[in-house]
Amino acid sequence: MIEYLLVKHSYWFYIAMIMVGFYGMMAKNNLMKKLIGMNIFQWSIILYYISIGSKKGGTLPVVITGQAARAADYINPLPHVLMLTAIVVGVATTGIALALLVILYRKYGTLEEDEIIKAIKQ
Amino acid sequence: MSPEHYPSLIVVTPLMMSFIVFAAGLFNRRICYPLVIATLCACFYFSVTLLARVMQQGSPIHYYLGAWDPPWGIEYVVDHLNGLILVSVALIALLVGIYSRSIAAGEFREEKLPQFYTLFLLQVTGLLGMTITGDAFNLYVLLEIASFSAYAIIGMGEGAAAFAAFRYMIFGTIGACAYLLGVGYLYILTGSLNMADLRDLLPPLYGSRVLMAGFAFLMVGVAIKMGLFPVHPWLPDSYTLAPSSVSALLAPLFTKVGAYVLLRVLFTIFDPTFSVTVIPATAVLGWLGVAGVLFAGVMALAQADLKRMLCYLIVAEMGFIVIGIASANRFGLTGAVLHTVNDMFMMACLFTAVGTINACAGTRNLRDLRGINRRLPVTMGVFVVAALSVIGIPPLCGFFSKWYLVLGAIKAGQWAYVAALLISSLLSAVLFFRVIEQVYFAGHETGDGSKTVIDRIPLSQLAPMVCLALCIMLLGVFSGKLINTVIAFAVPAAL
Amino acid sequence: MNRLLSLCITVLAGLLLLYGVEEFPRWGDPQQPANVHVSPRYIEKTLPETGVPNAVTSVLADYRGYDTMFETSVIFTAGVAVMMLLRRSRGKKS
Amino acid sequence: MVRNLDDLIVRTCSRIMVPFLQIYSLYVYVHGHTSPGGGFQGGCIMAASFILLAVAYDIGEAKRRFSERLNALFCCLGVFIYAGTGAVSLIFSDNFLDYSAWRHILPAGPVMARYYGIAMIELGVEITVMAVMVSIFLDLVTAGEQEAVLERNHD
Repeated sequence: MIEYLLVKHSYWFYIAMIMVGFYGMMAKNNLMKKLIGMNIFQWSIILYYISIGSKKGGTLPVVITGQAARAADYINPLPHVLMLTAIVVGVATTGIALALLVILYRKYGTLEEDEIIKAIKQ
Repeated sequence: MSPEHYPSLIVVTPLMMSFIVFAAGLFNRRICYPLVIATLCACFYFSVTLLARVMQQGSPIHYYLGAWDPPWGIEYVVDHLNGLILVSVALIALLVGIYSRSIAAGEFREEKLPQFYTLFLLQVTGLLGMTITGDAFNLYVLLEIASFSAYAIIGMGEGAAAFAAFRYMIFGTIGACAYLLGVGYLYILTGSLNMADLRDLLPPLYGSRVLMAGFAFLMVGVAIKMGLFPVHPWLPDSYTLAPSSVSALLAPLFTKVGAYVLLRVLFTIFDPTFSVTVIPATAVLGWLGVAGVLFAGVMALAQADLKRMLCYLIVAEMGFIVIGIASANRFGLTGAVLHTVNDMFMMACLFTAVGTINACAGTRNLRDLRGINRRLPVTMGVFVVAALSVIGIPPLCGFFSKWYLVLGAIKAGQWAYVAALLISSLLSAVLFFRVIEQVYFAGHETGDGSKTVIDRIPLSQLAPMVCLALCIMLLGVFSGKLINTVIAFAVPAAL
Repeated sequence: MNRLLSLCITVLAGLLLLYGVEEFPRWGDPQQPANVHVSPRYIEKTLPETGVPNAVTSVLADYRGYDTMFETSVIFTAGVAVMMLLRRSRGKKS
Repeated sequence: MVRNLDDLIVRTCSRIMVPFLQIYSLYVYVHGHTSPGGGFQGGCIMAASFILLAVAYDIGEAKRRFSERLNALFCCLGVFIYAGTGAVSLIFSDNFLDYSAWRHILPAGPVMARYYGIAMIELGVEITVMAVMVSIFLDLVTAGEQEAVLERNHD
């Protein structure tokens, strides 16, 4: 049982993170907390991809010059590349979301979702 | 440059021009608009050439970016299906681009205009790129470009637009992340990101639990982005409050390109046998479509705001497309593809008309619009043409796609689909005749200038609207030819 | 109500994830498909084909350089978006 | 929203650190070919140096060294370098982003042309990331009213 848990430990963490982020994104009333949940959600997916890329016995994928590289010696670079893109997307999302929050705060003086909805309905 | 590079140029041109427009806007704001129009014209030319070449050679065009072979590098594929979508997207983007000039000038402060046009071009880049790409991860990146520009432009809208944009962003991020997770699940199983390669690698793995979960995530992600029924709540708010200059671009195109991505996932990444029989995905989608069509039809009836009504109509139209896909036979899919194209034009037409009405009358409330036909006869005429097409009056294009959808549903033996399609047509008939009655026949209002009204609208608004209405008629008249020459090859052969 | 619904959806999503993880390859398995199908070429050919020893850089900027171009465009989009949403200039209403 | 922090130690330390940060950023960019690093990381560090200036001094100090229009130009210059590097291959009727087309321009074989092409696009990434990060930071921290904040600090 313990071995079963350990073999995939990285994946358990990512599931836990995804659930935390998802719940925060949906249930929290404060928009800033929603945004934090959104970030956790995105980062959990990054953790998942990075876990795919790992390889037991592999080192970081910088090939030593002067000898033929064997694929088994280096970890898989592709997920890292994909996640660099995903990180950038995460940064960009956060930037735009913060800008929207600034506008909302300027307009309604609060970041609580129910208060904003009440103010909109009036 | 030789035509073999058009697949990359069609995406790279608007991308590079968006930087140039942004830089030029720092020095001279007047130059932005002509640059944008020139770019969109170029895109339209590229797309038409591409479709013509695909039709001529009868097989897909492949383009390897960076000259790396597909599973390792990124590949662009143009076949009959996305060639058709590319032409429609590029044409509507061009017409809406022309249309946006005078509307945007009234909606944004002057110093924002270069930024607006930059985001407009980036939006077009994202949509065209999503359509043309043959790589699952590349699609995610382009989806995000299109989404980001949409969030920003919607956030600039009226009233509570910033809040609507934030909610859209939350939903959109869940959707994009679910899609990314789905791609990750496919990647861990196969080690590939290329759609064609995935299609070859996946069949032995059908039945794997990872694949099921991955498929579910892909479906959820795409459904959110296309505004399918249970996950649509972001759609009415954000598209209603978006600036009129761009809601005509966003509302028809983004959702339809989402529908196209759904088709790609169901029938290109996965084999039809998987989507239809191994997982009854199409059955689930079909019932969601039925529920969506009925729900959105009723909701649309309850709206007093003309634009919000159209937004619910979009949700209903997405239901139509999904019903066509769910029928999973040649008729149904032909109907779905044809309806995707038709609906782009119908919705673009309706949204541009409503944008002009809003700009002229200062309101979109149905009750305040009576007699508007006397001030805006052509705009209302265009509106009526599009409305009749949505209802499904024969010579217009909406009729033919609905005809194929109904045929497909009958052939699939799903009478609930047929009933939903017919009831929805009835609902939209009620909906639009209510509008037409309100505008044309509900009493006389003496045009005493109590409201500030422009009696003549600029040609840059009028011409695109009339073009769109003409497109609706032409698509109707030539729909048989379109089906025989293009869509017949776009439908997966296995069905 | 909202919280209960969110909790239900979260738990459902979690169950779906657990359902999938069940059949994942072991963590760090050198023989898992992700490590044997496409990626070996990136490691073995990066030096002869691109001259760059760092496989991450060669994949990022060359093999999948097109993704990275759009990644950079995403950053640019975000910059323009924040500018458009927030920036107000002097002379106008502030 | 933005207060002036008048602290000699903070100001002196950050002034000393800024050039090191910038050199380090260039190091990270140049060594992206042979060690972990690259344009994005380097750009973030470069942006951090400007943000440090803005935090330790005031927004005006950062903007005097890096004006708004220049920043906006840099934003699009970076991506333009990237896309332009790719578009050059179209002129030699190679596929888009095929850096080996640079062999017609640079004195290098197709493999080394790719090497230099990668260096060029990483430079583009670095420039854009740096400019956009600074721009987003300044916009957010002043809530978009850069001019107003500047005037207030000036008084």
